[in-house]
Amino acid sequence: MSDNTLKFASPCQSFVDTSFFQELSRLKLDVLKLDSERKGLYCTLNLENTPKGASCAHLFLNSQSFDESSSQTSGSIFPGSIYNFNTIEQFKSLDKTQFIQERAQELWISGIQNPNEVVGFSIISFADLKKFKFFYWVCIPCFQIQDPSWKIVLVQKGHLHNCQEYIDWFRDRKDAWSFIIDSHRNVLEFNEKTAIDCAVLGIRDTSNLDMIPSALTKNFISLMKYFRRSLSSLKIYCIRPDVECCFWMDINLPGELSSTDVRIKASGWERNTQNKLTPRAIDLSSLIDPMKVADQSIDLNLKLMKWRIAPELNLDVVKESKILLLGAGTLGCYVARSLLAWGVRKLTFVDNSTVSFSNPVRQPLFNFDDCGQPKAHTAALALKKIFPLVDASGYCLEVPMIGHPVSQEEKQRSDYEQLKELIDNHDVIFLLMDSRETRWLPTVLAYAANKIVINAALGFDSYLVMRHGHYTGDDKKQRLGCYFCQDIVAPSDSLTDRTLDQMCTVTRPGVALMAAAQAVELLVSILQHPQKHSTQASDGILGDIPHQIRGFLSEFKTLQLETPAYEFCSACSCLVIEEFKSRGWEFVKQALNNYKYVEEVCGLTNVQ
Amino acid sequence: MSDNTLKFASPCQSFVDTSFFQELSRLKLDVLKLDSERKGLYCTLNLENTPKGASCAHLFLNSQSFDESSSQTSGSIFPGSIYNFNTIEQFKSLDKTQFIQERAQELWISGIQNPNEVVGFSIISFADLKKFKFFYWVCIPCFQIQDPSWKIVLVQKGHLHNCQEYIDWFRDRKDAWSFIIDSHRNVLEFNEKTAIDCAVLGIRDTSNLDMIPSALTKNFISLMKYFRRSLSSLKIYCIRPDVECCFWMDINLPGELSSTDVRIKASGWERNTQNKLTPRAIDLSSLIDPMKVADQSIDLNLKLMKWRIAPELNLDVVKESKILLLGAGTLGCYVARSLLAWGVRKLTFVDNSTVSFSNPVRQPLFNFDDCGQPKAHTAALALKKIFPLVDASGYCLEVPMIGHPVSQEEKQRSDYEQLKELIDNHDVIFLLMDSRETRWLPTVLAYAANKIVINAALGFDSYLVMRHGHYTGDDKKQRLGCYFCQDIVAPSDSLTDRTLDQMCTVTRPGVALMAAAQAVELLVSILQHPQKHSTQASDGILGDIPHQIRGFLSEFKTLQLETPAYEFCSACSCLVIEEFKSRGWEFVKQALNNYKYVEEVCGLTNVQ
Amino acid sequence: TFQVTGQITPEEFVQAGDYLCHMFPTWQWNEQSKNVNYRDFLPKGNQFLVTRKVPCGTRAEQLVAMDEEGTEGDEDGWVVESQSRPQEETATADIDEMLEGMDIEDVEEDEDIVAIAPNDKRYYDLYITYSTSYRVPKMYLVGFNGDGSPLTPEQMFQDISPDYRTKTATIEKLPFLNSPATSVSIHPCKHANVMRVLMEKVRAVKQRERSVKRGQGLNEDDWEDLQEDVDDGLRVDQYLIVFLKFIASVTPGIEHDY
Amino acid sequence: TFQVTGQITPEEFVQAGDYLCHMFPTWQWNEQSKNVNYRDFLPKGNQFLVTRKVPCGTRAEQLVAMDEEGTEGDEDGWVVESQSRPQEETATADIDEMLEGMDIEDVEEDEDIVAIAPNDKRYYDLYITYSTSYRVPKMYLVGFNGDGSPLTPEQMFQDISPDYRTKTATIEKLPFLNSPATSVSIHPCKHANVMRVLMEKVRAVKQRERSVKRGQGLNEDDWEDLQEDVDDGLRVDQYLIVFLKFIASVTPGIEHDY
Ligand SMILES: [Zn+2]
Ligand SMILES: [Zn+2]
Repeated sequence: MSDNTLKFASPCQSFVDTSFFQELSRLKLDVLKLDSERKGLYCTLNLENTPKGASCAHLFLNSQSFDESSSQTSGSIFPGSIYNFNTIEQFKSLDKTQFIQERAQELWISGIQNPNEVVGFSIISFADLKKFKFFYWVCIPCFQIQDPSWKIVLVQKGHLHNCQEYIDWFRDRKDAWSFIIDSHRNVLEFNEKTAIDCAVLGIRDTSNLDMIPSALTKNFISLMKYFRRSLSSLKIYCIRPDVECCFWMDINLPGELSSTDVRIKASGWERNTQNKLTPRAIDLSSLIDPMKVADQSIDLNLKLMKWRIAPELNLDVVKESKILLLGAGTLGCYVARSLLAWGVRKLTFVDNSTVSFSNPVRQPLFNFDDCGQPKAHTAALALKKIFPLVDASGYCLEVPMIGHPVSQEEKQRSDYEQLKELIDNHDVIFLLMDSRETRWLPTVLAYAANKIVINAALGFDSYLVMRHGHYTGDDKKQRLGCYFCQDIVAPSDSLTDRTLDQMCTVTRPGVALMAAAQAVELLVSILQHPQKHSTQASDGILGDIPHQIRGFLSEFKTLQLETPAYEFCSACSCLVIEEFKSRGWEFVKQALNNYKYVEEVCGLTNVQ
Repeated sequence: MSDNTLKFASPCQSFVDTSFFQELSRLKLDVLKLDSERKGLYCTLNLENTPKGASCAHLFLNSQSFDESSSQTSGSIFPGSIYNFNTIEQFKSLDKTQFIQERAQELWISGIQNPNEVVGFSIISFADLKKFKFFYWVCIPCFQIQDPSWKIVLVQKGHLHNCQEYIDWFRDRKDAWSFIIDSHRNVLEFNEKTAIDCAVLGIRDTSNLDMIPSALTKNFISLMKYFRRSLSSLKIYCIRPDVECCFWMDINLPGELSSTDVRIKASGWERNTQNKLTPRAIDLSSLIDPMKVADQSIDLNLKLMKWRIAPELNLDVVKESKILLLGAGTLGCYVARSLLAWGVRKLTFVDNSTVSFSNPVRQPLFNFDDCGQPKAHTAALALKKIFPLVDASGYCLEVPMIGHPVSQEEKQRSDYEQLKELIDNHDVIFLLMDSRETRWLPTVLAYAANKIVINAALGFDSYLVMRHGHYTGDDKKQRLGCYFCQDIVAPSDSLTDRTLDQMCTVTRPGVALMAAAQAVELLVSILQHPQKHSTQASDGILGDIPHQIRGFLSEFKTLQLETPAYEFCSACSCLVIEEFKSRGWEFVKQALNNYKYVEEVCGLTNVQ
Repeated sequence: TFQVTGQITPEEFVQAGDYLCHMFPTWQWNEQSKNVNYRDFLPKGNQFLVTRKVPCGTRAEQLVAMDEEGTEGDEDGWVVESQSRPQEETATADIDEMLEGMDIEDVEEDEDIVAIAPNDKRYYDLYITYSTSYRVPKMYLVGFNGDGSPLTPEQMFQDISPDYRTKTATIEKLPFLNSPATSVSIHPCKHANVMRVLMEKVRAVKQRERSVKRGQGLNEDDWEDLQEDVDDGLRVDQYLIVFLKFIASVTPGIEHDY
Repeated sequence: TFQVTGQITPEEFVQAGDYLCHMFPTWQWNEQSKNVNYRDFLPKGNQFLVTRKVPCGTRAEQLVAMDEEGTEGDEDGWVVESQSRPQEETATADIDEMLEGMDIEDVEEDEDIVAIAPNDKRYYDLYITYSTSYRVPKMYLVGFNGDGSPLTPEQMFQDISPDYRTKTATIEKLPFLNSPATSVSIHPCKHANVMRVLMEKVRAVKQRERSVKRGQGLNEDDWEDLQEDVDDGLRVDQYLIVFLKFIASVTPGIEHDY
């Protein structure tokens, strides 16, 4: 030891787990509120568990640290306090030097009464509960009497042998930090009285550095000097859990304390890994914000598919699709739920009806209490209750119907324009309405904007799910058909015998689930294909990509069909789409007023 | 007119619609609370709309009657009050005679100021808001001065001609009930001053009986006598909207009023259809209880199926089935929703897990806020939110698994016993768990109790839905197989490569909807068959009744399969069922501890 | 095209409504008030048709029971369901109990009031509005007891003929009024069909009449007959009259005013 | 049967846990406290195994980057995904800003404290519990920065080898503690498989060693070797040691203590 100034190790390192911050958030919200007074923390230092490579003991802070009654079975008691400030400004502007000085002074006062209470720690913190950001800083005040005439001088030190007795003594006393060996070799608790006959001062040492005592040692030496003002030398035992690591020191304590004015100088703010004295700041939003946890869990669940079964699956193309659901009834609700399960985040409902009493048992986004509410809006809210991060919205608007004459042009035109804008702003359009003539205008609009369209319709115990072909601008090119391609009349009257039962939604409940599931799976299959809906291919990485699926519940059977586009189709023929593109609302208005007009435009009139 | 005592008609009949009681309920709940003070009612009597056969005008009371600002465009103003009592006892014990006397006195006082205010009505009521029962009674006070010396004597009456002038006069004055024709033939408002020079007293007549005036006429005659105490005869015009019905009367009013003490005698409580003086009481629960309305709407929706498409459909057998769902995950949630749509009212979930963050997007009975809650219980609550009349409950219990040794016999035995009791108390058992070995014990229990069992299992893009055969007690008899009939080992280890992905529930989201829908539709088809699950038939009134349905989403395809029971089946062979029947828990325990034991019991050991 | 489809446009609805009010003045268009939920495609004064307190003397079951002896099923081929007698309303027993002793004995003051013969008539307010989904009129019934208190749905259902009762009668709140009185509505999903059939019958009857008349020589109706030939039997403004004939078969006890 | 299935029973888990603690004393069974969520099928003192503050000096990416030059895919045939560099955490920029100027300049009072060399080590608390669903051990990791503050999931994921990161690493709260610290867990659905493969390898290696030894003649390990022959290579109490070898490949940066 060339240098005779005694060096010390940091007394301990704090490790704060997420549960500590969660409990702090809870307390702040429910109990403390604007109270920034100190709050007790109940911790122990378990020196036996100090990892081999660590330089000092580890102080674990978790939710139990707030609980006075939490019994920690092992370790020595190390009390603390937290000062949680209300604003980041208070946290910043606090005079940190003065703060630790005050804490040290408090420990000093209580240490004079009971030297075991001369150690402890404090945390200052600020919790940003909205953003789950936490600012904190731990200090463990280590101090000595500030007296110009006084200092600690190391004389010598060495390994301590036969010290198991002292290790056991501490192990049996969770609250003891020091002892005195008197001139008769008795081991006694250290206090003002026992200090008088002191051969050795024994200290529980939290340092893990070879032969370097914890800085808390200074607290005890200062107390000893205070109790015995004229003491000039002292033998110290630094006791650690491992016999091999215990050591002794002889120190000199020159000078006599001036009796009245005892002042303390203190240090102990924790340094960061770069040895800087600076507070800690952490963003725990992804750890304790349940929304983010949900977000990640859902992602993981989907990613499991890529693990082995479908490694080429592109989940992002599904997740990023903006999807418009025309109709928020039985089909709309089930389709939306299936899309949510596939990770879709942007969903928009269009429906102009309200939830009726018979809806909730069949339409899985509505509850009894929603009866009377507008469907589109309510369905969007329901999606957010399922998964708050979904971007769902609802529009209460009536899709203009071909063959239903325009009675109020202003309103119907504005409905048309909103519909057009919605279709333009989404990637995929689901047609899930309950009448044939409602599907015509969206079909035309989606062709004009070249969007992916999935169409589903229900019968009593059968259903149709299909994807519309893409728009080429050339009827001679081969492409897939649309919902209307098989008809030689334009849609208009949907109330003939054949469809009456559909109108009353008289269907076996299972039909909607079947159709919705296959509509969504068909979309996902299409999205996986590099050419999307313009592909003529009938299979992809997930299997078949059929054009039409017809299901028959009475036989528990499904059929795949493929029909090419019909060159005189009332909805997807070039003549219709181009006429719409050039004339817009005027074209639509004429179609609404008279479906025969459309038959003329597309050439059906000549075919009939 | 042989009798010269003048007869009168009831002044009007009240018709109270449901909206009146709903508004009363709302007011009582939100505004009045315990206030039983009078509350104004704002009504008009529209004499022009009196139906031909009616004896008097109709007083319509609806929700708008409470609204002072509701503008009734036609009819004459007829003000009222409602006294809503807090208890049925107050309503009963009210002295009805004194009550109408007091109301009459009030009308008298205001009538002296303004004779148009001598008419009006009052309602006493009690609203039982819990049961939607309402008690009420309307009175329209008709009175005359009570004076021993005074009475009204009819002299003669006759049709009135050329009276359009007076009809028009009333039509222009909604608040006028009477006029005076003075000696110069001027038509003036009736009041104390104009009464002095009175040739004729004109009265708006609410009676619809030929030549019989409304009893309100007495109110005006009494006022006239009060204004002119010595008046001994009076000509009266009774004006009705139809010229043909107007008439005149000459009456004598003998006697002079004693100047100071004017007392009123009154009648006017409405009589019932049997001409009894008694309050009305109605039970509107089925009209305004939204729960009942929902109940009926849902029933109607289902009954529409019987209307034309499936008239033989037995909805009650579905509705009355008590259904146990083992597993409240993706399948359990979708199956429950489909059953609800079919009208099932008794649903019980069994599941021992809690809602995780990734569940809500796939499991349609859970919301984000349910994360951390027990699934079975939460699913049951969700069903009640959808339809409050459903009898849903949840049991958090672990289904004992074959080959998973008993580690705590007490707990596992109690789980077993609860499961057995649940199976015994339900009609249909759905097996919707996510591992093979969980299905074994419920399969055995359900065979022993001869219950209908529907089994569904998911793969990545495929699924199996099947019904278990029934138990005959004789393996030689032909019967359908169970889930385990194709295996030559007892279920035990479900974690081989083949099922790993199932364990992680790595499935395309659509698969669960497909399987759940078909599982429920298969059940409904079975229930329609007179022999239920013991039928070998493969079709019924709803179409096919397959034994097994295997679906492949990659090809959008389903297959029907039928496999007979295997005589050495580890779950449904007679040897196993009978062994279970005789040894109960001891048998189960041995099976849990070692699946090989079951292989021995059923004879698989010899076959392997 | 209403004769082919059985459907009418909103304009035709207004036209037919005007004709109905003209022919049967107990039917009126709605009053304009803030209590009406206006629908844009109909004029404010032509939102719905209403007739109030139409008497209903006999329950539908009784009428059907009588009918059934003569006929089997109705013309549309729908089988009339066997109908169990409506249960006595035991639910009202406790109400009656609570009211016990509340009668007022006849009082002297009342003796000059003309007594009305006791009866068990009921009264219905009938509303007709236009269904955009089905493009036909839709009927709502709001029923009252003879004493003016509202009927329960069970009671109202007694006045719907049994084959419609379980099939197309629905309890719902009057959608065109803000104050939500509860009604029984006739679901319009079959109306277009029925109207087509009925209109054809009317046409057939008229043609038969016409040919009979022609056989008898000309009379003063000739010009109208010729006109009707042009219209193929029926004018659209008569649509609602035919519709009410249909409704009369649904509610046989209600004494419709024609 | 653990060698065939790769699975163990709860009893075997306890047995293997005891052996682990014996061999590597940094691993300990849980303390019994009211903070533990006890599961009935395990003794109260054997609910989970824990080792605290295991240092982690290097991020998995760096290790993998180095590895990849030599190897292609790993032994189980899983393709190592191409891994983009983790983004710089720009989210912390605003935090840094808020902290600006809060450093305390070095103070005289601190000068007698021994300085620790700056480093960017991290520390992990590792927990092993028993998964009833999969009948295998399940591993949870709770990470800390060098300064003792908790790691975010993104940061913890940096210490999971890329091919497991997106596949089986899940963020969840420690289920066996009442105070819900957040951890990254390794989903155990593949463990049984992997363990089977690993145990077979160990057996193969041992057999090879044995045959080499036999060739060299008997030595003091002979009795144990004979014993191992009977057990077909591996005793169940060594199961967790092998399991940790597997985990070490999942978390290459964590300096496991063996
Ligand atoms: Zn087309
Ligand atoms: Zn079997």
